[in-house]
Amino acid sequence: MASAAAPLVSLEGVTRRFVTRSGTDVTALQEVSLAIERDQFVTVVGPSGCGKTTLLKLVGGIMPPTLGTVRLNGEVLARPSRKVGMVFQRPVLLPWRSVFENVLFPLEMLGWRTAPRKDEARRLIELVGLGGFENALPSELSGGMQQRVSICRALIYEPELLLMDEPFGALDAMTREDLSFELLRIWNEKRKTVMFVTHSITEAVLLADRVIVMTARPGRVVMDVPITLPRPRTPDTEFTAEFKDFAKTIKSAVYAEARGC
Amino acid sequence: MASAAAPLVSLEGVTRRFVTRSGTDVTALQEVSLAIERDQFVTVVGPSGCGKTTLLKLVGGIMPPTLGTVRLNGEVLARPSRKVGMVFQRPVLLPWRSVFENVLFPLEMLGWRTAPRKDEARRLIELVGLGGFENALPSELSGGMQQRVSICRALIYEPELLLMDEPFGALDAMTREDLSFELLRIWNEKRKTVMFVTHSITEAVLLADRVIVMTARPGRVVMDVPITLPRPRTPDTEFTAEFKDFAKTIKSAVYAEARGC
Amino acid sequence: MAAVDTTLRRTLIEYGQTTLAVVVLLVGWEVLCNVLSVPKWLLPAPSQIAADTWEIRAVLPMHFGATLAAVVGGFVLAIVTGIPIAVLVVYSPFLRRVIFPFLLTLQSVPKVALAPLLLLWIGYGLHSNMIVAATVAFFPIVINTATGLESVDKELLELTRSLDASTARVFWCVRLPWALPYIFSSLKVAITLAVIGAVVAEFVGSDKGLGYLILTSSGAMKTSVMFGVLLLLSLLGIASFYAVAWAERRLCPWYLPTNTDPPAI
Amino acid sequence: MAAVDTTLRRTLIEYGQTTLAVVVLLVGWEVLCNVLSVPKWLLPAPSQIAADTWEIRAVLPMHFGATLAAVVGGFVLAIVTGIPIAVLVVYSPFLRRVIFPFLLTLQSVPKVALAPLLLLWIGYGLHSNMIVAATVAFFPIVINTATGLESVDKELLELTRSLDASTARVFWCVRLPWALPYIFSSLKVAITLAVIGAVVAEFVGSDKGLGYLILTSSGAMKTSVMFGVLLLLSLLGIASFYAVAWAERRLCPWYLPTNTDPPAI
Amino acid sequence: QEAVSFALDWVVNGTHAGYYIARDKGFYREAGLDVTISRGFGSGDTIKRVASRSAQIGLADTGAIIASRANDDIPVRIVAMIYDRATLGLIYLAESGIKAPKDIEGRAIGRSASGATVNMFPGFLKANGMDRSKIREVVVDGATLAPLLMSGNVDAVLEQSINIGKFRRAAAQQGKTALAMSYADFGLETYGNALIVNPVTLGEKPEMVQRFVAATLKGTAYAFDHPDEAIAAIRKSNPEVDAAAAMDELVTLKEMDTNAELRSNGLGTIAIPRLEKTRDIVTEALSLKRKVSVEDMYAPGFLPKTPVMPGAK
Ligand SMILES: Nc1ncnc2c1ncn2[C@@H]1O[C@H](COP(=O)(O)OP(=O)(O)OP(=O)(O)O)[C@@H](O)[C@H]1O
Ligand SMILES: Nc1ncnc2c1ncn2[C@@H]1O[C@H](COP(=O)(O)OP(=O)(O)OP(=O)(O)O)[C@@H](O)[C@H]1O
Ligand SMILES: [Mg+2]
Ligand SMILES: [Mg+2]
Repeated sequence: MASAAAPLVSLEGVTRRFVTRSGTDVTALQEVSLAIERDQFVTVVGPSGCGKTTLLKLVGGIMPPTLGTVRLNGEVLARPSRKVGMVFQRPVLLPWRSVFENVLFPLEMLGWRTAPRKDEARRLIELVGLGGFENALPSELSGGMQQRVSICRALIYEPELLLMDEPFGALDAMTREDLSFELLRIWNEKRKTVMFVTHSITEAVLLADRVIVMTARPGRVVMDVPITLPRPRTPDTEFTAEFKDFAKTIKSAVYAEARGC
Repeated sequence: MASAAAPLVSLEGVTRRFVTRSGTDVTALQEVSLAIERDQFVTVVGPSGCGKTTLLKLVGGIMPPTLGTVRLNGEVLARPSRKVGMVFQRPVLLPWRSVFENVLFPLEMLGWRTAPRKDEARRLIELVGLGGFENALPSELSGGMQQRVSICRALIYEPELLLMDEPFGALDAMTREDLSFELLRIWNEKRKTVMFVTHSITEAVLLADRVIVMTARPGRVVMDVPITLPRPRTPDTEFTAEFKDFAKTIKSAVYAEARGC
Repeated sequence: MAAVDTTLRRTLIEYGQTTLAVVVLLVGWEVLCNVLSVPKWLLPAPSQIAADTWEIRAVLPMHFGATLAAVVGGFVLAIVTGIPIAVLVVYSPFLRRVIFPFLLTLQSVPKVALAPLLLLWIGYGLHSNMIVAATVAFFPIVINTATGLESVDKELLELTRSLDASTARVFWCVRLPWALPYIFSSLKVAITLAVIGAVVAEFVGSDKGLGYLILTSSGAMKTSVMFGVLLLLSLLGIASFYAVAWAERRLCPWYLPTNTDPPAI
Repeated sequence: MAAVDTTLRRTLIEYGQTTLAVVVLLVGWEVLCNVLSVPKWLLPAPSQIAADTWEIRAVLPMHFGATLAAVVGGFVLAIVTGIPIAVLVVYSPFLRRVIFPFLLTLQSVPKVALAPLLLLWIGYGLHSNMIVAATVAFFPIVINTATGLESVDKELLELTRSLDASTARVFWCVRLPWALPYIFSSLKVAITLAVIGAVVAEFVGSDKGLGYLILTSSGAMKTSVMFGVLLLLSLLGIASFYAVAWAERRLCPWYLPTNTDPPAI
Repeated sequence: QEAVSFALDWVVNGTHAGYYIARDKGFYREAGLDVTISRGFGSGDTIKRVASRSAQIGLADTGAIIASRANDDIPVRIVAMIYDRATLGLIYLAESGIKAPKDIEGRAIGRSASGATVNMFPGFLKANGMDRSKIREVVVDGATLAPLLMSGNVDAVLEQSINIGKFRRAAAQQGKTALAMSYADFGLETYGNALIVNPVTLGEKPEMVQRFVAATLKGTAYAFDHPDEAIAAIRKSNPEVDAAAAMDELVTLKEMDTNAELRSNGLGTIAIPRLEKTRDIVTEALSLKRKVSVEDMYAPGFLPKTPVMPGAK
């Protein structure tokens, strides 16, 4: 089934249900079919609790679908792939490791030597504005600082596919903007594929080749908008008329969906 | 010292330092002096890690200042006051309690009877869009849903002073907007004082009587802008020229501060 | 329906595996004893044990009941003393410094040596067996409960502090439930220690109970009966351990893994 | 400088309180014995104990050393068997079902009853005392380690899964450090149990060690010497407990409360 | 009926047949006594129970009594002797070739860490001119002595000869023969278990003690004559007692107590010179602090006026 022509990620009729302790069923995702091409930057927006995190975890292979199949490179995903990197919604850092050691953590998990990447780790920490905190423990950082550590952690091993779950959620507008463009630079330079969940419609449009809008529970894809804005994007892109059109379309879709539920 | 004329909250030359495990000192807040009048809606913005959370915890009385004094109603804060409610940056829910029980939790801690407030709890849960999830455990909720539970929890006992640390950080644009106006309504109706940390400059201006801009570490107040926009505010307020002026001023202050550090 | 079927099948398989393991061991033991013709007084074969133990079946229930009562009583006593001590130790650094050396003394002195003195002071009978069982069992409860009470999420405590909640309320609603995984972990250890404690007490000061039976049968060199009683004792241990595990599953499902095997530790 | 001074003063106060408590108890005991003229054979006074124990000072170091060796050896043995067993039990539901009944059997059978047989099979000497000490001490380690290994944050495990990390790496870098508060909690229990286990082994089959001394002195009706040895034993228990607590403080400061008293449990 | 609590030396066994038959046949009742028999936890513990009056009368080893009088001045007095000779000694297999004490040199023996048999061992060696350094000792729990001997790890064990029955049967299973060697036959002629009472009780209720001793001796004699009936009486209240083992123990006791001396003086009698000798042996073996005087350990005058003869036959 694997072929070079296959999309990098494809979901076919994927449904995911959860059984709660109280015994009721929650359908987080319902019959989602989706294909993501190599090198695409896809952003996902949708109301809180609509299944965005679930979607990312399914693609990351850390949670199996209840129905349907998830393919990576055309092959059914049986186990997580090392080519996929994930930024979780919560920082999930190891409390006993310093910032620096937390950033190097994935390398150890992959069984790679850490020495050659130490400079890169330091560079990333500097990049996200945590220079000087290399030796701090997670409990000594603010919420936004922890989140930045988890971003560095996903970037250190340069996965081909980056799954990012609201990575900039706890960051201030400026850091957020800086890191967004930094991410775009990395994506462009290293030719990666990115799936990016965000609640900011501006951010969604600004970064993406394609915005996926999801409905409230049970999560489905209601809109899939290719963003044809020219690249490279800059902070000024936001003020163009086309941008505003895209943003408006998506906003109305999100609002319609949410109000409808 | 207590007097009716005294501001509700006042900080006088407050400095807060942390000693890390590795032995270094981090100054989170440096010589912050600030007075907040009764019934004011104050928003706080500033770069990640600048001490916003620390500021709120100092006002909440759950952390003592290293230097300076914090006064509530003119009296030096020796212990937390029951008139203050806090929404933490993380949801901090009790994992063994259902959504409903988590919302009622503060009442139990205060030693109040829960029965008379049960309907109110249900109403609040409905209000934040969690109807149907009353019996779910926190681990069965998405990040944004957990955050909404923690908002209900702060509202249930109607504290006079609400300290909210990025309460809408993990919410989608629409839910966020809805809840913002809901909060304004409650504030207006019940005459409360609110200190609200956010990373969204739009949100900061839209909600506030006054926006406080903080510098990067060590946190200081660099700008204190009274927002003279007329009340009640609506979603359309955002599109007025005055609003844009305010937003611009604050944005430039935040950006200047951040870039400078 | 299918779900129920699967659950049932899974349960059967699980218990089947356990049973199979026990049966394999027993058969292997029997065969080994016969093949090597191990003398009966060194290691009797299971068949021998069963036959000889069967002969005293009339008195077994009485002895078993006595031990069971001491185990349950001692276990309960260990809980109602151990948890409050842990609370004192956690809330008062002063008490911690004062109490700990004594707790440690009580704990490191072997109960076999202490029990005769204890019995001389408090007398003989079920109550003293319970007390000895409790002394043996309570230390893990103190340590684990204290560790658990201290492991509470810092921000959760800050939340309660922001509400200016009383220490008692925070204890009951936050600290204690938070410590439950630690507490139950120690209760599983404590229940088996209570079994040991009860038997030790019966060794040194009782005229009934499984411990007394072990003593008399070993004294009369009835090794097979002694083994039979030891096996009965381990049955008691296993059953009470699983009873605690079951209680944990009922009382605090929230922290236990969901999708794994039900009869987890 | 001021900080150092304060720390020093605080430490002095803390140890002062502990010492004071012990002294108060000893003095109270002495006075009580004299005032009520409690017969020496029922409860000897501390002065009596000290005097009579002093007489055998020549042989004490040798016996103390023997017990210490058995305690340390047994403790180490309990760790190197207990933790791997916990790992097996956590990673393999099948092994859990098969191993647990046997573990529980081993645990619920009193070692005092089992030790004679064990010694008969494995021979007498330091090694067998260590093994008995380890059998007594290892169960809490198994239970707590298993609970700890299973309590790992679910999303942290998802993170490692997303990296397709090997089970071994996840174990060493995530699960084991995560379980450390549980493990150390059990080690504090285990070290005191190792003391008990070593003494029990010396009771049933040894010609040196503090356990042997207790038996001979009680056999020769020297109650005060027996008490002296029991006190020595509890000193050993206290010292080894605090050694473990100290190791915890050195090895994993991250989960221990910072601003509270240093000599926490 | 006067209530009397009586503490044995150890768990119930065949040597206790006399008390159970006395209770069962109503000898105690006839004497106006309602006797509660409770198991013991070793002689030392029984002595303390009697001393603290949690038991009124007890059964304990004479050596232990002397030691507790000398060391700690524990208040107890002997009123009647039950074991005319201490049963302390060795048990060995005939196949080992041991014939005399000297044969033990150069061999391994098993013993427990403490107890009367162990305490007296040095005295036994000395009396027979033996060298302890030539003997390899294996220290084990009392319960392990038999398996240790049978498994051939040692050639002899220090064990009371009263327990020979069990050893004999275990040895027979392997086609071997177990034999006993008593210290008493080789220079250490000491007394064994005795009935003890607290001197305060003696002062308050001398009558009761007298009646108890008389009824007890009567029961003992009856048990010697009717061993089956006596064992049945034990098993009535203590079904866990093994009949065969108990019979062995009772028979051994009977053999010990039916010697010429007791046949003429009656059961329970104490010869002062022998008591003194016992005291001397014990004092030396345990290196006691002082030599206890006879009146310090023995309260005469509580034996029945008409001696009870051991066995009618
Ligand atoms: N372990 C679970 N057990 C039960 N229900 C769950 C579980 N995990 C998620 N859910 C449910 O699945 C739905 C989708 O959750 P998900 O975390 O994917 O939402 P989300 O889109 O990421 O929301 P947010 O924007 O708030 O993070 C939610 O309604 C949630 O209640
Ligand atoms: N317990 C602690 N130990 C050491 N340093 C701390 C501790 N808590 C906070 N800090 C430091 O104090 C500074 C301010 O932290 P704070 O949480 O107040 O930031 P913040 O403004 O809320 O940031 P964010 O927007 O990321 O939440 C940070 O640099 C952080 O490293
Ligand atoms: Mg999510
Ligand atoms: Mg913050």
